[in-house]
Amino acid sequence: MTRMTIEQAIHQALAEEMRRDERVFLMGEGVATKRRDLMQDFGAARVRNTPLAEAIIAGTAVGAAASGLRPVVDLLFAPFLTYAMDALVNSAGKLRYLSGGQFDFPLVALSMTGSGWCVGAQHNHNLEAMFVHAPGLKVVMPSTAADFKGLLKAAIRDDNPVLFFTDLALLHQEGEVPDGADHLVPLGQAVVRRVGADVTLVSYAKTVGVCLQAAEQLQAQGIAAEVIDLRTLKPLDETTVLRSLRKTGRLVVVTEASGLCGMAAELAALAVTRAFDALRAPVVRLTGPDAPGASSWVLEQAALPTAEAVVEAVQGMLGDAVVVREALATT
Amino acid sequence: MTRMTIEQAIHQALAEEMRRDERVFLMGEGVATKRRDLMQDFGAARVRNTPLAEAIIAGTAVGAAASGLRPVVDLLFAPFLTYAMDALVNSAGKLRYLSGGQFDFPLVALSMTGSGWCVGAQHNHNLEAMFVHAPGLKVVMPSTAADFKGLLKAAIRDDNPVLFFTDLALLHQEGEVPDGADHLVPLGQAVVRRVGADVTLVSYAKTVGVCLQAAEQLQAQGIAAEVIDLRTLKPLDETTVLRSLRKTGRLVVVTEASGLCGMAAELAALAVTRAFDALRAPVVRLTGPDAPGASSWVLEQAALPTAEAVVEAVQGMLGDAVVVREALATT
Amino acid sequence: MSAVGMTDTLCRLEAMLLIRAYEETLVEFQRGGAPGTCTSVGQEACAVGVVGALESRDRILTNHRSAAHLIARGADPGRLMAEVLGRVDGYCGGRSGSLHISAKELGVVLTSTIVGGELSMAPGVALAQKMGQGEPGGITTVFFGDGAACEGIFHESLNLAVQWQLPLLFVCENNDWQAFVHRRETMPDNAIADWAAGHGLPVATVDGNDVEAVHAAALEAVAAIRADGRPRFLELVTYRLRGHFEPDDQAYVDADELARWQARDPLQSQADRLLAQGALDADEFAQLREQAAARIEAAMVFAQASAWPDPRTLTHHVYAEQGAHS
Amino acid sequence: MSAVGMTDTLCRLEAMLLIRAYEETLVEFQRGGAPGTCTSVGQEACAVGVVGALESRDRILTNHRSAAHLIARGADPGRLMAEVLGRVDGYCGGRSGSLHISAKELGVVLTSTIVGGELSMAPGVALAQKMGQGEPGGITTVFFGDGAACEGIFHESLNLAVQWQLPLLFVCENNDWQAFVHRRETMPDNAIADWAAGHGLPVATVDGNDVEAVHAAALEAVAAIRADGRPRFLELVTYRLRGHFEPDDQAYVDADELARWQARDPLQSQADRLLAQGALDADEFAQLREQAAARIEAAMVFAQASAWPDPRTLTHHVYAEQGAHS
Ligand SMILES: Cc1ncc(C[n+]2csc(CCOP(=O)(O)OP(=O)(O)O)c2C)c(N)n1
Ligand SMILES: Cc1ncc(C[n+]2csc(CCOP(=O)(O)OP(=O)(O)O)c2C)c(N)n1
Ligand SMILES: [Mg+2]
Ligand SMILES: [Mg+2]
Repeated sequence: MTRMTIEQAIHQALAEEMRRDERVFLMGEGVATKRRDLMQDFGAARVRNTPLAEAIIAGTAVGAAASGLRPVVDLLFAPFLTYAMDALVNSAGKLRYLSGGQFDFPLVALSMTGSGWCVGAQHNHNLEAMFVHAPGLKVVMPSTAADFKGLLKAAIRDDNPVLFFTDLALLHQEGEVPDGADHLVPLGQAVVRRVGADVTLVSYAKTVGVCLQAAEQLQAQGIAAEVIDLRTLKPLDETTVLRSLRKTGRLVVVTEASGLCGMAAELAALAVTRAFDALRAPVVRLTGPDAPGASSWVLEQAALPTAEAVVEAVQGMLGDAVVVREALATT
Repeated sequence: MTRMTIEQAIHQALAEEMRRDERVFLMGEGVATKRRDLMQDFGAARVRNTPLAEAIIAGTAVGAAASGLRPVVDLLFAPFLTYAMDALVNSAGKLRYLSGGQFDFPLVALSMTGSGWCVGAQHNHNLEAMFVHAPGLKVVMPSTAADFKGLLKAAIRDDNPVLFFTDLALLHQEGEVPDGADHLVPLGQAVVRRVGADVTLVSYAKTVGVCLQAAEQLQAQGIAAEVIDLRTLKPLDETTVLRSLRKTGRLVVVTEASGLCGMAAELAALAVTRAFDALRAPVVRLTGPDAPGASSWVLEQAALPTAEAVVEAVQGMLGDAVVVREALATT
Repeated sequence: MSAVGMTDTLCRLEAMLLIRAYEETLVEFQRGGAPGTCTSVGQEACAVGVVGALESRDRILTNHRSAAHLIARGADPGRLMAEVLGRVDGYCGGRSGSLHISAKELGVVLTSTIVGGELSMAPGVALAQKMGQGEPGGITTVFFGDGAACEGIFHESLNLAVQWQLPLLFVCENNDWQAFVHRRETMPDNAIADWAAGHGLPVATVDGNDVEAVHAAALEAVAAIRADGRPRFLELVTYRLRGHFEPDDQAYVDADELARWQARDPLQSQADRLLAQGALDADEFAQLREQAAARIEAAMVFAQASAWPDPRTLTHHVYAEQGAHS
Repeated sequence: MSAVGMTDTLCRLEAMLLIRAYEETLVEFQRGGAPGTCTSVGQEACAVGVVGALESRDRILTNHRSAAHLIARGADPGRLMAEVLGRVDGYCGGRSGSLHISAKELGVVLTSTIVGGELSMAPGVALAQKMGQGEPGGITTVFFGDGAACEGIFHESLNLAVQWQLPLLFVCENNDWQAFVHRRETMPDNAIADWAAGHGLPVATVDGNDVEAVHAAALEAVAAIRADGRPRFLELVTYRLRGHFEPDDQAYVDADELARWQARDPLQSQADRLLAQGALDADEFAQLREQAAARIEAAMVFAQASAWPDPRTLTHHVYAEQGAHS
C-alpha cells in the first residue's frame, strides 16, 4: 500500500496503462501541459494537446477506438460534455449496436464536476445520469484513491466507452492504494464501506463521505447504518444494493446530483421494484436541488446534502418504524 | 370541437400563436418549406429556414428569447438535440439562474422521436429524461390532438425554455380539438384518462394508448385500472399521481424510453418516497430496453412495451395481493 | 460483355449502372410501404470516381446517403438490400437499416446518419492509421454533403486534420440540397471551397457529374496524401436528382433547375462519351444495363428470402462482452 | 484631474488603469484563498478600444474573461467585486461569481463561460435587434478568444450572421493562449483571419495592444454595420500577460515571449504616447493611477461589506414565475 492523492492515483493509472499497452493514448485541451512527464515518457504522439474543440476530441476518440487504438480523452469539466454529446451518445453509445457488433469502442472520457469551488453551474453540474440513461455507455464515479486507480485502469481495459467522472473536491484527498500495476477494480461492483443492519445509505463520489459521517453519528445513537459506495453507476451493481436492502429494509440515497431522473431516482426505483417486500419505510432521496449550481459559497453549500440531513432522515424513518411496531403490538 | 390530426393541431397552434403575438417566430431546417403557408402569412422574417446547424439554431433561439422575442425552433429528431445541448442545457437552462434572474428564456424547442419507422437509434431515441434531469427546462410530451394544440400554445406563452417532444407515430392520429384560439392546456397538469381503483398505469405520449388498451382488457377481467397521462414531464404533476396511488396502491409505469434514470425511475421514486404507505405491491417499470433503437421492424417492435405486458404485470400484482389477503385472512 | 478485359472507364459506367439499378429497384419496392431510403441518384459519379481511386487498405466513412459508396466499394447488393429491409443477412444484421450501414470487411466504417457524425469520427480513423493501426500507408476518405459543411464539426474536423497532419481525404458532395432546403438558403455561393481553403489545405472543386474528372482528381489527391500524410479536400459539384428520402414528391424543387441537371445525368454522360469514343456500342450499353438489372433482381430475391432477426437477440451487441452487462 | 475636459485618449488610459487596478487588487485578495478569476491583464486595450466605440443601445456578449469589457462599459467595480465574492450586491446576486457576469442594465447580456457559448447566443441577440427589439439601430458585439475560434460554433455563428445579415460585430481577442495550451498548437498561424475571411465578411486584423488602433478599427466596423446591417469581424492581436486563472504560476509560458509582450504593455504604451505628445505629465499619470487605486479600494470595501445571499433563496430564479414550479 502507498498513500497518495486521488490526483496521483489517476496519474499512475494513466502511466501504467500507457506503459502496458501502446495502443493507449491521451488527448485533450492541455493534457500534454498538465501531464508533461507522460508526454516525455511516451512521446508527443501519445500525449496530445488538442485544439479547443470538445466535439472533435470526442469524435476523434470514437474513430480511433473503433480503429484499434484505446484513447483516453480529458474533457475537463462535465458541462463541456454537452459539446461532445453527439460523439458520445450517438456514435460511441450506438454504433456498436447499429453496426451489428462490428466495432468496439474502447475509450475513456474523463471529466470533472462537483461543488466546493464556487465556479458555478457551467463548470459544476453533476450530469452523470444523462449518460446512465443513454445506451451503450458505462459510467464510473469513484470516491477513494484506490478505486480511482483501479477503476480507471479497468475502464481503459474495457472494450466499451466509459464516462469517468471525478468529483473535484476529491482530487487532493489521500488514500491507501495497493501497490503494483495489477491493481484493478472491476467495473460494475459496488462496495459496502460500512456494515450495518438498520438502514442502507447508498451514494457515490464525494457524498460517500457524507454517508460515512452520518453513519458515525448514527452509531452514537445506536443505529447501525450500512454504507454502499456504488463506484460504477452503469452497469449498476444491483445485487449488492438489494442484498443490503433485504437486510435493512430502509434506504436513503444521497447524491449531489439533482434527484429528478437521477441516480437517486434509479436507486429508489430499484428498491420499490425489486425489494418492495423488504422495505419497511419510505425511501428517502437526499439530493441536490433542481437548480443550477450557484457560485456563491453559501448557496453552493446550501445545495449539498449534509450528514445532518442524512441523520435526520434516518431518525425519521426509524421513528416511524418504532411507531408502527408499537401500533401493531397494541392491536 | 373539430376533428384533426396531431400534425394539424401543432400547425394550428403555431399559426394562432404567431397571429396573437408578433414576437413569436419559427426557425429550423426546412420549416419554411414544410410550413409554407405560415411563411406566406407571416413573412420570411418570422418563418426561417436555417443552415443545417443545430447548435447555432438553438443558440440563436436562446439569444433571441433573452432579447424580447419568443422563438420556436424545430430541431427535427431528438438525437439531433445532442448538437444543441450546450445552448439548451448550459445556456437556456442555467443563465436565468446564474444571472440572478435578469433574463427570461421564452423559447420552445420542438423535436420528434419514437419507434415505428424503422429509422434506427440516430433518429429514434426517447431521451426526454436528459432534459428533465437538467435544471431550468420544462419538458412536454403529449398524446392527444387537443393536448398537442393546448400544450404547444401554453409552451409558447411560457417564459421558460420548453422542450416539446412529439412521438412520430402520433402525428397522423386524429382527435377532437376544442375550437377557438383560447384552447390552452397548462403545463404541469397530468390528466386521468380513465378512472379505476385497482391499479394506476402512468405513461405519456404513445404508450398512453398502450395503457388504455391494457385497461380495456383488464376491465374484461374485472380489474379497474386508472390511466394517467402525464402530458408534462417537468414540472411533474405529482399531486395527480399521488392521489391515484393513494387510492389504488399499485403502480405500473409504462414508457418507450429506457428505464435507467428515466421517467419510469422518477415515477417509481415518487411512489416509494411519497406514497409508500399506500403501496400494496412492487412498482413495475415497463420500459424500453437499455439498448439503442434498432431499425429492423421486428426488433423495433420487440423493444416496445405492449398492452399484453401491462396486463400481465397487473395480473401479477393483483395475484400477489390476493394471495397476501388470503394469507392474512387465515392467520 | 464480361468484366475481364473491360477498360476502367467502362467499369466505372458499369458500377454507376449497378448503383442506379439498385436504388431504382428499392424505390420501386418502397412504393409498397417498406422503409424509404436516401438515394444518390444523380451523384453516382462522385462515389465511383473517388472510391475507385482507393485501395483496400484505405478506410471510408459515409452517411445517410451511402449506397453508392458501398456498392462502388464492392458491397454485395443483396446484403445491402437485406439490411435496408432489416433482415439478418444485412451487413449489420438488420439493426442499421438504410441509414447507418457500415461494412468493416470492406473498410466502410462508422457510418453515421447524424449529419456531421462522419466528420467527427474521420480524424480518429486517420489518426489510427497514422499511429500504425491497419495496413501501412492506408488513408481515410470521408464523404459528406454540403449540409454537413454547415455544421460546426466541419470546422473542427478540418482544423484537427490540418493541425495533426492526418492522412484524410475530405470529399464534399455538394448536391445543392440539404433535405428540403436549397443550399443557397444556407451559405454563400462558393462557401464550401472558401471555407476549406481558409484551413490552408489543398482544395479542388470538380464537376461531380463527370466520373472521369472526379476519378482523376481523386487519384491526385490520394497520391498526394500518401506522399506527405496530410489532408486534402475535394468539392464535387453535383445535384440530387431524386427527393431527400423516398417517397418525396419534390414539390419544393425548381423544375428548371432539376431539368438542367437531369440533362447532365452522369450515367448518360459517361455512356455518351464511350459511345462517341467507340468504346461502347448501343447493344453493349443495353447489355450492361440488363446485367445490372439482373444482379439487382437477384439481390432483391436474396434480401426478401433473408430471415428477420430473432427478437430474443434484441439487446445483443449493445455492449462488448455480452453478458457482463445485463 | 477630472473626467470633465479629459480627452478621449486620456479617458481610454484612465479606463485601462481602472481595469488593471481592479484585476490586480482581486489577484492580491485571492492570494487569501478567495475564488480566482480569469484576468485580462495585457488585453485592456481590446476592451476599452471596442467598447468605447459602442452606444448604449448596443448589446455586448462576453465570456469568462469579462472584467475589462464590463468595466469599460461602465460597470460598478464594487458590484463586480461583490459578484466575484458571491455576495448579494453583485450584478447577479452572487449566483454567477466571476465566470458568467452579465449586467442587463449595461447591455452586457448572456455571458457564458462555456467557450463558444457567447458565439452561439450572439446571432440571436442581433436578430432580435434586427427584428425590432430594443432601441432602433442597435448592434451586437461579441467578444471571444482565439480558443473559441477552434470550436465548431464559431463556424456556425459566422455563417448564420453572414447568411441572415445580422448587425453583429465579432471581436476575437487573440491572446495566444487557450488556457494552458499555446495557440500555435491548435491552429495554423493566420488561421483566425483566414477562417473569418472564408465566410466572406469584412475582416480587420489590428494590434490589440494599441488602444487607439483598436478604437479606430472598432469605430469603422460599427459604422459599417449600422450602415448596412451586416456583420464585421475584428481580430485583435494581443497577449495574456498573467495566467489563465488565478493562481497560475505560468510555468508553461515561454519567458522570452512573455517578456516581449510585457514590453508592449498597452497601458504603458498609451501613457508613453500621451507623455510624448505632452498630453500627460508624470504627475498626472501618477494621479490617474492613484484615483484608480482609490476607486478599487472603495469597491473592495463595498464588496466585502455586502451580505451573503440567504440560503433560503437557493432555488429562486431557476424558473420564471417562481412558485409555479417547485
Ligand atoms: C444533425 C442532423 N440534423 C439533421 C438531420 C436530418 N437530415 C438528414 S439528411 C439531411 C440533409 C443533409 O444534407 P447534406 O449534408 O447536404 O447531405 P445530402 O442529404 O444532400 O446528401 C438532413 C437535414 C440529421 N440527420 N442530422
Ligand atoms: C467548452 C469549454 N471548453 C473548455 C473550457 C475551459 N476553458 C476555459 S477558458 C479556456 C481557454 C479559452 O481560450 P480563449 O477562447 O482563447 O480565451 P482566453 O481564455 O484566452 O481569453 C478553456 C479551455 C471551457 N470553459 N469551455
Ligand atoms: Mg446536400
Ligand atoms: Mg486566448
